[in-house]
Amino acid sequence: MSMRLKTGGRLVNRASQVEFNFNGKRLFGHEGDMLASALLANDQMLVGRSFKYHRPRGIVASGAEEPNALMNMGEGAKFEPNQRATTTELFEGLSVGSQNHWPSLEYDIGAVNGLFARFLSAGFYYKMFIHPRPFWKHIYEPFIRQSAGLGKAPTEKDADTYEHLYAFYDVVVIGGGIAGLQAARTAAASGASVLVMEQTAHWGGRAVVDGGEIGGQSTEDFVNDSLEKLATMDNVTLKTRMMGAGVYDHGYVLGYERVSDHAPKTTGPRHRLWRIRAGQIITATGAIERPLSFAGNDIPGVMLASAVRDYVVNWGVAVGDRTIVVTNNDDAYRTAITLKQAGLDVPVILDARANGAGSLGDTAREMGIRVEYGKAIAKVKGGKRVTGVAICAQAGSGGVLEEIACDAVAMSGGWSPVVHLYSHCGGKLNWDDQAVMFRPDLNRRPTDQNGEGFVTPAGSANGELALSAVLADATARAKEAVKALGHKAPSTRIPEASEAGENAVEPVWLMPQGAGDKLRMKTWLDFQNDVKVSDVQLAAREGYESVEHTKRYTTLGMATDQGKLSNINGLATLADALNADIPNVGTTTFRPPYTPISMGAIAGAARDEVFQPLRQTPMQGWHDENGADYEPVGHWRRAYCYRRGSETRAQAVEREILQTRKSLGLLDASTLGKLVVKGPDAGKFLDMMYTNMMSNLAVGKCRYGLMCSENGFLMDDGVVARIDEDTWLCHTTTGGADRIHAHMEEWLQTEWWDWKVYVANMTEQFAQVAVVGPNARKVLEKLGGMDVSKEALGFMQWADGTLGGFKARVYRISFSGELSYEIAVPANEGRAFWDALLEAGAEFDVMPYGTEALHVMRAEKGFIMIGDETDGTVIPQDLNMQWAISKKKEDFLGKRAQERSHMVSPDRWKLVGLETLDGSVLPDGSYAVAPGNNANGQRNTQGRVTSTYYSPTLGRGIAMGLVHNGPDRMGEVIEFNKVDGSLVKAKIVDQVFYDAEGAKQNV
Amino acid sequence: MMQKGQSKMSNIQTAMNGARATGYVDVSEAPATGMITLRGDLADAGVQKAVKSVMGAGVPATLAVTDADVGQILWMSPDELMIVCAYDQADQVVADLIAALGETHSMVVNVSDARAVFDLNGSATFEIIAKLAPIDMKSMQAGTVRRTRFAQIPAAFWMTSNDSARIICFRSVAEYMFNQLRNSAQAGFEVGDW
Amino acid sequence: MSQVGCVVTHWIVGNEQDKGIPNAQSKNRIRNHMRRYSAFAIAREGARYHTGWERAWKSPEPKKRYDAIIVGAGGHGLATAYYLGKNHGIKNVAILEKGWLGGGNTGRNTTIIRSNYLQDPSAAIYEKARSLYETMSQDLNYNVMFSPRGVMMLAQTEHEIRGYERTAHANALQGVATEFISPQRVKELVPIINIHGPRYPVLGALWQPRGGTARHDAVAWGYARACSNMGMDIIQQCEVTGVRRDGDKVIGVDTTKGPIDCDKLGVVVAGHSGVLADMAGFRLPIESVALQALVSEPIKPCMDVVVMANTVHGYMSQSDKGEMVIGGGADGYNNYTQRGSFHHIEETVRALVETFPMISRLKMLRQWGGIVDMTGDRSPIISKTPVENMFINCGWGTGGFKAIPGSGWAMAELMAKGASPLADEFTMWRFGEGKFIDESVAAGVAH
Amino acid sequence: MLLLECPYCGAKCEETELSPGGEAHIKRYGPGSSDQDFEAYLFMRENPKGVHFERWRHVYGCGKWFHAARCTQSLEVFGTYAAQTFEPPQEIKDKISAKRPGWSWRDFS
Repeated sequence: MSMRLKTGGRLVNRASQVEFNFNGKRLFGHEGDMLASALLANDQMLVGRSFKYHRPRGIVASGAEEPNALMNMGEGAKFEPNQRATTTELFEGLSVGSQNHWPSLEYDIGAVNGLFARFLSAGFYYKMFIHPRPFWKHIYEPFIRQSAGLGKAPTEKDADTYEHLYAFYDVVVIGGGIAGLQAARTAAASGASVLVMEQTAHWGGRAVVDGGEIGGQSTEDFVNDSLEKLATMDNVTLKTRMMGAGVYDHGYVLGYERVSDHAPKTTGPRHRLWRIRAGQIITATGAIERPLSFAGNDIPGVMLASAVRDYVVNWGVAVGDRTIVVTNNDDAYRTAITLKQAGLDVPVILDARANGAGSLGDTAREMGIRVEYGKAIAKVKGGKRVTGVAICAQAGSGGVLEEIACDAVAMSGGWSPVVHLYSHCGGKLNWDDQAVMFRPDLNRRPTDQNGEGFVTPAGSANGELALSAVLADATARAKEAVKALGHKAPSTRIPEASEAGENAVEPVWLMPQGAGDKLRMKTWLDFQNDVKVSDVQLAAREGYESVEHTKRYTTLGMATDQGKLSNINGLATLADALNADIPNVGTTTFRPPYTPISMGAIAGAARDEVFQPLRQTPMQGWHDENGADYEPVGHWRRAYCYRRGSETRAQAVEREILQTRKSLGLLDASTLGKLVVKGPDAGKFLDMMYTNMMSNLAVGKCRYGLMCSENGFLMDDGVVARIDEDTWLCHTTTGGADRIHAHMEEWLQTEWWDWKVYVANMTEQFAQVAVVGPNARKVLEKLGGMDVSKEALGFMQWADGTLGGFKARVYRISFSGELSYEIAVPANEGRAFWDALLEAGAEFDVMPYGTEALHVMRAEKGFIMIGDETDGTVIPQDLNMQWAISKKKEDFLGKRAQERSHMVSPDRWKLVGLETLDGSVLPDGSYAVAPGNNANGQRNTQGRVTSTYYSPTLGRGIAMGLVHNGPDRMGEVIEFNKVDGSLVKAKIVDQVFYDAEGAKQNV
Repeated sequence: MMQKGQSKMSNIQTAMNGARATGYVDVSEAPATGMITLRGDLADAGVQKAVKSVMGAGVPATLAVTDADVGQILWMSPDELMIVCAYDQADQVVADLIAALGETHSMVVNVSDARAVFDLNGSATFEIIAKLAPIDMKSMQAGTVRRTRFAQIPAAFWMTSNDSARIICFRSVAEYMFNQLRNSAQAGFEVGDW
Repeated sequence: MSQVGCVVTHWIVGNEQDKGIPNAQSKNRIRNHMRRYSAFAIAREGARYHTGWERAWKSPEPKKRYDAIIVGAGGHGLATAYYLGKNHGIKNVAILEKGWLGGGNTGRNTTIIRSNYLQDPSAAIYEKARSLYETMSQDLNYNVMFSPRGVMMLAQTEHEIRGYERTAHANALQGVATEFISPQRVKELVPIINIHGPRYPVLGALWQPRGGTARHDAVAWGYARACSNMGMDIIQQCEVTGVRRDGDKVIGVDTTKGPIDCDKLGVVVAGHSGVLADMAGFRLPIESVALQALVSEPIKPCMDVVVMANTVHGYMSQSDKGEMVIGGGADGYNNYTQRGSFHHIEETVRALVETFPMISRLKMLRQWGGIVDMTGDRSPIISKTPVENMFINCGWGTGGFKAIPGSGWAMAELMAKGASPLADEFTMWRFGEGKFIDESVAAGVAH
Repeated sequence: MLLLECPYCGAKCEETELSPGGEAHIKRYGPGSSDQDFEAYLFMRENPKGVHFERWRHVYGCGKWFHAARCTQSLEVFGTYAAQTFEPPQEIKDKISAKRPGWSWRDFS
């Protein structure tokens, strides 16, 4: 059984007691515990169920590579699935539950899958459930989905907050083990700014557990000494609980700081995502131990040898009383020695190598540990925990030589450098036959914006496993990095290290070497996704030979650990099955993040009120207070209408329209774009921008203009005013202000850069109000200050002056067909001006109106709306707006495009008005049907509705639409479709439904 | 460009009404501030002379802020300056600049109302900006102006001292800017040593 | 490589024996040779440790000449070959692949299948594709796990409502079953959604109940197996290095495995289309950019449909494994790295956290990129080319996976007959004529 | 996440401060041009796998358009330069030649 030892545990405070909860059980640990160590201390060997067969799963590792110990953690708005017990620090009140089982962890119905395991091989789903067809969607798939999925889905909105930080460093060192610290010391000595990040809460990495001496000090003292020195340097930043999540192009690194996961009650963000720009990145990310492939290697109690050691040394926890060590390298002997020193029993070390270990082997034997060379595990015995091991010769097919009872197995299949971050941006690897690992090829590192390598692995991450080699490599790599940045490499001395002499690792990809079908079907590669040696072999046999094919066919390495333990073993198994070399099989692509990072951290602070910028006009406060029913328009939010009491939207819109047409309406038009275009060439420039002529517009006058893209399509419209000899003011649509400003700058800067024109976006300098209706002039005269009479300010003219003491620019333009003034005042005075208008307009029952009333009134008047009558495929000619296309101009944007064959086709649909015969409102987006079907069996069409409204003014439905030869078919009745399949008859009419003579506006 | 005339101060309302928030850095909206955009070739002698004559200080170097007799001059682009001055001075400065520039191809407009201005005060001012803008704040010097992105909106800022900064953004997004700054500066959200 | 080599030798011998055998018999022989996938077969193989499964597709060396060569063994290329054989009896076909089959965008997308397109030509080809997906598992005897769970596109502005109502009306005439549904119905179908978002409340959705997802790799593998079983040669690790012409007519290709002759050449290489066109001496209106996607860690089923939120730019579905599959944005610059810029991931996740607040506490497991080929109107090209007997199928941009069977069907018909009603509007000459197929109906935001 | 130096203000810009603008050095064809020239002007693109010349705008900064010489395969940036020019500066072409001997892009090499 696993338990807390009487002594030991360098990270735990034995004087403390921390209560936590696992599957409803009250358990206790210490400060400094990880959830995993605390569970083991409470003899909780079984911690979850696997993905496919629901096999019992125990803790395998002690760090980020853990595939099994995933928990549902917390509750409600703080619930989180798939929390890794090995990277979760214990805190008071922590509450977790194990995953993927029903009804309970101990008795899981899903484990029935295991009985059929021999049928559920790789590719099973592709070959099964094909017939009958509806069964997949309704029966098979729901069942498969229900049994997959691991953790529970959160149900509530996240109660925590997150934020981002931009940081810039010359050198970013990822990993706070001795390689990272030594690299940081070296780099910092050059004067470069250095960030060192460590994903755990503790510095030192493996070395402090593994021992050895550096410069006469213990590794722990060396680490502390290094930290002290680094802490005194101004150019060094040290961060724990921060993981290098991803390396992206041009030196971009994501640092995932888990600020308060370990102390969830503190104020502040839960996670902070650092977006770092680094000159050079040193990945001192260490190495991960590989499991060995033998039958029963997934039974709880079988663990990585290094993890077994970590639990003893760091947390004073023993995984078992009797631990058998099985290995193909010397490092695992350290585990045996550690266990023995802790007073635990190690019945045997099974070393698959014929020649065994170096000096560590001698030490082990001197301590009385039995050591067997050339031996292997034939099979681990046990169900929910290990009960014993059957031993065989590695060279054979698994004939059992001996069975030994034990409650834990510590396995080591060698070490794989953590090359993920090095590889994210394309760093290449070489297979090292001697070291039996993929290691970075320093000649093919990822390259940056200068074409130079910018990610450098150091220490174990670079394939150097021995203490002295790690320190030498870290020093050398850091010197190279600072030199690449133009710093002088410091003369950092490489500290001398002493370590045990080790014999070489030997490749052992299957144990025993000649294991038959039966054993291979019980030999796991991917513990979480239940991929076995036999699955990879089957994939190869079926032609899924590419490593990507095998991965996807078997799901090897696709679990939440992304193959940290399984990938190399899987590759080797595939290579063996294909009779190919490992390097020829290659690796799958390493993708960010290194371990999963929260969506909350990625989104950062952007939620609720700061999800996106919300643009507000100076009058927004009034809208808020007066029942505005908003609609989003770009990042603005405009009042669709102002509802009073229990009014519906439609009733409010009707009231607003009728009162405006009868007396007086007000519209907050501040969102309309206002671009000032000035310079000696401004007229020439605007003649290119607009389809109309703008250079000949008289000072003091306004003209409606159309803008097309170079592709010929309408992109914006608005009223242009000539301010003075070389200045024009161009109004754009609400969405157009920034877009058209950018459009103008683009042409000025990149095509006509010798033209003397400046453009300024003055949109937000002014609050703009449309004062609309028969009493519009009266209310302005009441405010007083300038002459707004027909004679002084005719239709399509503008003037500067003051109104009610506000300095104002007044445009006599109309989008409603009524007498109308648009008045611009400085934005800071916008609210006061709006209030003044309301006060002066009270006697006329002034009616603020929203965008829908605006839309209906313009449609009654037959005016087009960009985005309704246009959709990016419509040209001015389609809208019968030839009058707005200058014939005199040789060129304007879109002119050449409009000469193309399809643009001049007589078959284009053209704008008309539409009236249903029964007065109803045509459906939005309806199409006019034509006889017959096309070659693809689709109903032929001859037009479509572009705008359709109920007109309160006319008391009936009105619409505009594009119809084939429409203007030539006035009076004809055509049919429009409804989604229910029925048709509505509508007559083609003139698009101007209201005051065609313009009597209302020209007063 | 608009007719000159004095506004009633009671009518003037900045975007955030002078909102303030106190966290580990203080955030406040500045009172109405004069801001003028000048477009013109900054390398042109005529432009340089006009600026000097009206402002009492020359065209700043690239990305620089200079103090002038009537306020500050901010480099915005090779053909754009922003002049920051008292709110009620802006129309006069615009008129003076237009007069001084004469026939030189240029544009001068009063944009005081189109912008919102925020001040940050506190030793961690740089950190608040680093949470929002992709700028190397550790090497940001007083006297340098940057136009950049604050979260999802454009803005310009400069360090007014080692412990304070001034930020200008569009008026319509003032509340978004204020909320972002306030959230970033909440007590408990300190990054710590970095 | 002895195990593989053995199979290859066996197949080549078999192929030579084909000579002179009438077509029908040969077909029978191949049919008989093919071991069908079924529950029975699984049971039989399970009993003998799965030692009897054959290769899903063969791995031959190229012949000297084929009636047709398809360049590109992605979904679209394999589907083209499959329908050349199945619909038009053209089975002397090679499919050349410079990497591994299905290794491009077929295996990198978010697997959404829908046909609720606005324009007639798009609706026709995507609906053809969707209907072929319905029966694909049975047609190919390979479970591609087509799951018609329904696809909804959220309307979050008034403008979007009008756009989707227009699409619904168009779909009604195109024979595509869609409807515009209420916010309440959205909430019923997607309990985890927040329809009352303060910024962009859900105002409704365009709902296509027979849209869904499929297992992307399986589509490529299923077609590959079926093509191989028809006697076609899928030649992987074979890069085309030149297009050989006799005057204006194509006569073959040069490859890293030597020259190969053909009567007809179909180029179906997505992001690399420009490179192939360049070899043949013409240009394409194509730009290649990186498009990104990501998945969360797997969780128990919580969302049974596909949701696309275009106003905030994000879409999400849940895979059968339980991962939330999320589509991200495309870079605006030319890129061949299969890596995109991180800010697109951030923008997408931000949008989805707002729409589905519960995903904030899920974790991103993996992000990746694919190179997509974008045309001037963002619609594909399925077309003859300036080179006689050379055909091109490309420009699927961000929407290729859903089109695979329809695209293959149309391309095969075009190659076999010289015209296809499904393909005719997608010619590469439409840009010069100004005859665009533009699905982005929103030119600008309304006043 | 690209990092490009704006040639106008000298700022090293994060990609999110910029907006990409497609291929550079495209000649405009207006009224009177042939169908083929006009089609090529609007739609035909080099789209190379390798050295490319492209447009960017420092949209969150000084607002200026500039050009970048960049490899689409390695994302190496050979240089940025002002947009008001018909071809890349010799200095940048030389730099590319040193790193990618034999390169060509449209008429440039």
